[in-house]
Amino acid sequence: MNIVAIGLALDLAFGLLALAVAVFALRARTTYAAVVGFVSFGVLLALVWFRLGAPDVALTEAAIGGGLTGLLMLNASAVLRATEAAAAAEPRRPGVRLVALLAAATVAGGLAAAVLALPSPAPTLAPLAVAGAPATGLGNPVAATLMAFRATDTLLEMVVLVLALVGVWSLTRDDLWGGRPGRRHQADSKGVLVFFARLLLPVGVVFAVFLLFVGADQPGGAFQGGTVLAALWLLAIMARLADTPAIDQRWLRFWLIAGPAVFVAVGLAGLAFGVGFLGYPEPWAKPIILAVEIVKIVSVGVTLALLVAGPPMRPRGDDR
Amino acid sequence: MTTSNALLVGTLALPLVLLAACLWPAARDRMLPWLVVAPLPALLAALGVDRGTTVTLIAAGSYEGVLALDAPGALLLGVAALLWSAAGAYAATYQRDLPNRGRFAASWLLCLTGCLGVFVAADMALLYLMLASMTLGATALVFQDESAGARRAAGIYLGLALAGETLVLVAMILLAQAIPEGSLLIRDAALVLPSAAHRDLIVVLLIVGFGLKAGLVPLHVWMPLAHAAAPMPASAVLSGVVVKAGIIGLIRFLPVDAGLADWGNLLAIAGMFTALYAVAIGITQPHPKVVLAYSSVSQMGFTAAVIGMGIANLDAATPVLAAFYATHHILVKGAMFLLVGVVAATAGTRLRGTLLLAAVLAVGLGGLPLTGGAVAKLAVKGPLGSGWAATVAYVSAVGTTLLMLHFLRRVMANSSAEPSARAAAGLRWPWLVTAVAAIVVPWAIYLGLSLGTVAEAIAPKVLWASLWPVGVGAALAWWLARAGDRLPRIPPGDVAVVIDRGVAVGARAGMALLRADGVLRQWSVAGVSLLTLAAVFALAIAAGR
Amino acid sequence: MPMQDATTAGGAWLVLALVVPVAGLLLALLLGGRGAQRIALLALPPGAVAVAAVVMHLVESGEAVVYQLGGWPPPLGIVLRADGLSAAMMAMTVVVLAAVALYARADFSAPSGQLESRRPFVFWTLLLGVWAALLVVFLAGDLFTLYVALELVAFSAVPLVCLDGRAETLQAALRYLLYALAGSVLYLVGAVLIYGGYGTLDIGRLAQAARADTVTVIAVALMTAGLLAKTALFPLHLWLPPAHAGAPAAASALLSGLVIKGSFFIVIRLWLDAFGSVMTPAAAQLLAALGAGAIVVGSVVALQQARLKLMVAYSTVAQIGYLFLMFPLVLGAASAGAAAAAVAGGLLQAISHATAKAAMFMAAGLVYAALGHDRVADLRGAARALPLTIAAFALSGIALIGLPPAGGFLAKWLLLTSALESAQWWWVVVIALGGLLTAAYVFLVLSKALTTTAEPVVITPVPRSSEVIVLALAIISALLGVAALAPLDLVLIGRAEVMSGAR
Amino acid sequence: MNSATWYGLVGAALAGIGLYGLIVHPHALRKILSFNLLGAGVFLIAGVVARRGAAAGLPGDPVLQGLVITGIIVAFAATALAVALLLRLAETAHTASLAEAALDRQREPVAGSDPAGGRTGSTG
Repeated sequence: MNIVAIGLALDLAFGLLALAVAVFALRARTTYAAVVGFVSFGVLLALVWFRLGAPDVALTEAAIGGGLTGLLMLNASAVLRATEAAAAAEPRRPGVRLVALLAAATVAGGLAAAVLALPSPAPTLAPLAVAGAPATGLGNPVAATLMAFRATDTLLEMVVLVLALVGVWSLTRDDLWGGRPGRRHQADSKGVLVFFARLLLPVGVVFAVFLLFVGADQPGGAFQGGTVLAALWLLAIMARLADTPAIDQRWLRFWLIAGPAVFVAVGLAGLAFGVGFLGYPEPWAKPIILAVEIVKIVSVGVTLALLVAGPPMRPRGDDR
Repeated sequence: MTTSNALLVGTLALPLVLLAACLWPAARDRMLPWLVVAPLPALLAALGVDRGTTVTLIAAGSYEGVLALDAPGALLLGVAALLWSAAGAYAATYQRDLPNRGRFAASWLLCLTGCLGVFVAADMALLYLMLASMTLGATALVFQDESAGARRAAGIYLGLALAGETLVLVAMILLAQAIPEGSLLIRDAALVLPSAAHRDLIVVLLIVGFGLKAGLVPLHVWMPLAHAAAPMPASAVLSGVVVKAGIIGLIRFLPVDAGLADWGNLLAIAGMFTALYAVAIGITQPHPKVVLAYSSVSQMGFTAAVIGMGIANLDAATPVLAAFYATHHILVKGAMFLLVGVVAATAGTRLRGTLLLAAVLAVGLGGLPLTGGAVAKLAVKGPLGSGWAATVAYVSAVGTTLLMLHFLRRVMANSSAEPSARAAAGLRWPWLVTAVAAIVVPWAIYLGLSLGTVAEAIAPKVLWASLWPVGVGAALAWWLARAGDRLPRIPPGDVAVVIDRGVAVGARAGMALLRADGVLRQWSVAGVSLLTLAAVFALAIAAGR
Repeated sequence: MPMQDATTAGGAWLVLALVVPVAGLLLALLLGGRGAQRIALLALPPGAVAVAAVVMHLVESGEAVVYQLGGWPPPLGIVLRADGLSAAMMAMTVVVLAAVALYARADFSAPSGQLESRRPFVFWTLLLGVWAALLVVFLAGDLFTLYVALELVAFSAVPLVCLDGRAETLQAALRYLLYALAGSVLYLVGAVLIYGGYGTLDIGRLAQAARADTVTVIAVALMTAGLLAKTALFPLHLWLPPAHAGAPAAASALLSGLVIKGSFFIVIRLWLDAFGSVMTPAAAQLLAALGAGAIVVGSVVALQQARLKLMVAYSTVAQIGYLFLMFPLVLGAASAGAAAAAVAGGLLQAISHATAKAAMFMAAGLVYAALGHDRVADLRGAARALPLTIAAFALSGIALIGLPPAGGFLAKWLLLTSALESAQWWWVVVIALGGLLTAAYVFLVLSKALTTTAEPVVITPVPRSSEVIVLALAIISALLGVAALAPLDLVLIGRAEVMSGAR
Repeated sequence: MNSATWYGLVGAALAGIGLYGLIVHPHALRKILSFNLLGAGVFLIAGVVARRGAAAGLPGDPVLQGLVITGIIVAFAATALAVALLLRLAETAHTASLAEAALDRQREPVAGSDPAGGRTGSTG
């Protein structure tokens, strides 16, 4: 058996497994089971991304798709347990299900047909990206895409994150505005979680910083690093080593906007100095980008963590 | 800017300024006395501005908004302004103590602006704007007393008027496409009509659209409802002037020399049918205002028939003559509506002189010799020709006399029960001025424009031709007074019941749509719709080539 | 002729027009408290200046204004691009935003003192969010940037729905969010497939390269369906009525006036610009048929609503339908002139609806605040109590019906011209019918509100300034037809090349 | 069939599964989860398109990979907002259903309450 065949068999297995887990997550009786299924699906998918030659995406998928999304859903499924009975008691309406199945299958079929009909040789921007990357000083063309070629998309995406957080906060009860997100966690201060947290925190921070700096030339970057930071912070909160901050703290607001704000500032500076909005003067490109990334990693970490933590549920004085 | 131009612009500007002043509550409440002034620039313009004067109001991009005065427009504008002014004076007393007089004044001014604007607008966009403001103002006037009946009348009026305007709009756009230089002038539109791509369709749209404004059967249903529901002075201008928008539209857009003889005959048939039909329904009506409204339907039918026959007979004088006929109707009908209010406020015993004058006017509409009506009828003999239309015109004169005498009888029954009651001077004077004008002004125009001579008008043959239908009509009226109770009761608006039935059917269909909306908005249904649409779009894009 | 994608004169103004709301949003978040409101109001003048500068450059050069971001030309980089359509939409957005912001001062003024409170903070931040998001929609020249813009729009809009935290509005917001997300995923997968087919997402390049192969057809169909879901075009309107009717009035004005125009605008980009040559008359007829369905069902259901705000929301469902009538008229146009008329008419319809509907929702909000309810049947005396507000409602109603001199009339004129020229009679009937149905529900409300009561209605006083602002916006919408006459050609600037690629 | 195409088909199937769940599942959290399956399928298709564009010594088209990263983060933000909305809905109305009727079933009758949305909302 040669290496190609092994790879193909592996792909076949990954794909089938991913589908099976997805069907399980769809059909599981309890929401909790479905969410557990979804988390394992995320891990599986990260492997698939490696197989597709996209380690940057694999890291993002593992950290966000599996990790943070899973955490969010687990949390929610616990809170929503009481509502499940009513949902399960809804009438089945087999006719609607059949029509929905047909419609979904039609769209899936259309997508499959489109995938099969993609032109060969495939059009690609890879050569252009490789040619353009040196001007940015970045060795990783994915990072160059995010920070230079399509930096505006990235800026807008950070604005999306901030807006989503405002949206989450908008669901606060009026009397709790300015309070602390999330319920009080009941972790035992001597428990396993605390142990893990103490162990993981320093390692994790180093890993996040590593992801940030390596991201310039290797897979990684501020988004992945920020996600790790967010996960660590959330872990510390769950272990009661830290608490969520009150949402009207000035420092918190500062770090929330720091990432996109630095981006805007760099962009405007570029405009003023004649290299254009979000353009970088060639010798300075890499240092500027790295500086933006450093601010961004904190911003992304804080924003992602607060997105998971949810709207304030305790007054600010409630600091345990 | 010359005085002529200033007067023409002032025709619209003064009512608009007063209307804008209505934004302030204090001004609004004090606006009633100004209604008499608002139409005066129009009156002066009609008297003093040279025919053919044009003023460009707006020039933006490729569009030019133009005002102009032609002969038929000037006739209608001047006489309309006279009635608007008199009715405005009447309203100043009639509406004085009502709590919502401010709103009345604003609606009045809006309707007035649009109504006068229709006579001077020279391009299609401006004409449409004027038609729309007239419609909105008139709707508000009809709704003025806020009763259930007024609400129904206003709703039906608004719906039909907007529908009519939409038809006119489509015709206008088709005409605009046929004009090579992209001009929107009505004059150019009328020129290209004979050669336009969809000529017959345009003519149908115009006849139906303007016919609706003028109340051609069966598009007349709104008139008995609306003219009965509005306050007295408003009814006077609605029934007297506002319906003339249809007439001026037909005159301007359907040139007599466009080779539309068949369409002219058809319009004449529709008009004559309307003229007779409205009499038949009108004599069954007990309410004097409804009777008057049917009389307006009948008269507008007759006027349309004149225009139609003019087109059929290629009579170049038709526009001016038809407009002249219409001016007489403006004054008589205005006076009659004002009369209803005067009678209602006066004891029966004090009405003798008033009723005598009213009788002269009423029978004048049927063509009583020496009245304004007689010269009006004489003037349109040319376009009517000597064929069937001339014959039917006699029948129509008989019917008009009958209907107006029926009206007089009904209005007398409405006099005040209080023996000492006397209408306020603010009501009597406007009525008197309008009534006298209805006799004098047609003569003045007849002679001033040299439409004919005194000798022609008093030739024995002419006198006899106009006298005998009046006599027959009077005899029939005598019969009607004795046998009238045996006539069937027909609800005002006659075929309007069809509309009510349509509304009921529509309501059921509406409920069905409401339920369908509820189903479509279910999450799972909407989800399936989304995916189905994606698939259908793929098919439509793939298969359509 | 390849499309212009190098930076043109005035291109930097595009960046500034975009940076103003983005920076405002960030600052508002940082300062919080009263700062959010101040910043939102302070950002409006510079934002308006930037938009005006773009318009001036556009008119001066007669060509699209382009800015190449970071100096990276497409397909690797992305451009901001303003043609006449974008410029007109941006100008409209700033005007409506200004009116809503001034109006909302009364409802969402932050309490004095240090403490921040939820509703003002969220409202003003998201107002800036809507602004930023729409500018990205109008300026982006790239299908993926448009995807991010779509999400920006959704995330700014959804929380506005449930600002008051009632269960109905929370559910409406969740329905809106999930349905919009489904729509944007369909859009995204379409964009991905397009990338797979062409190796670029730049609209100008796609316009040149577009071909009707399997990938393109499927991708465009999915993107279209997704965008329609976000625009709430019938029958995909499930989320709109409760969301727009349940939100506070100022938020409803943003949602109904502006937000839905975002995804609609992307439909234009997709159907007329990027893939104009791929779209078939059949598909365009289908799109407009949905619009016709929206007009009929939306209007008829609006007629039967007992509550004013729901009626106005269903009116939006109906008016959205009008926006889609332009597509068969453009794609099936007999001449370039007819196509241009249809584009101008469709755009003017969008602008006219934005101003009129924003005014109408704010008027409805004032009615609710004053009377304590918005039951249509119990509106007697409202005109006496709130003359300016009811006048504003009437004027915006006139604009919706499409009577002159409102912008809606000119839009109708242009659409009818185009329909008649290409002999698509059925759309003439739809347009005419829609106007009458609109008149019916506007009349229903006004005839109630204008009815006098024996006793004056007892009302909670509303700020006179709010009434005046609503009336001013309504007057703008009712006079838009005159104002739009001169710059009518503006909307066609910079489109010749795209449209010629489409043909 | 190479592995990229295979994963493309898997992505299409995942999208179908997600769409089905999004439409029929009565519990809103399961709809959100289904949305994530749908998203994963779409991103996977993007990954396949990127993989097919492998060139210039890169294992895939880096531009599209960058777009996918952006997309994943946006999808996460959407999920967070949806979950927060759902939790607030459940807290307020004790239901996790998107059916408008579900609210009526859960609501305790409150005398004189006016459920219409007004100009100013009450406190939440």
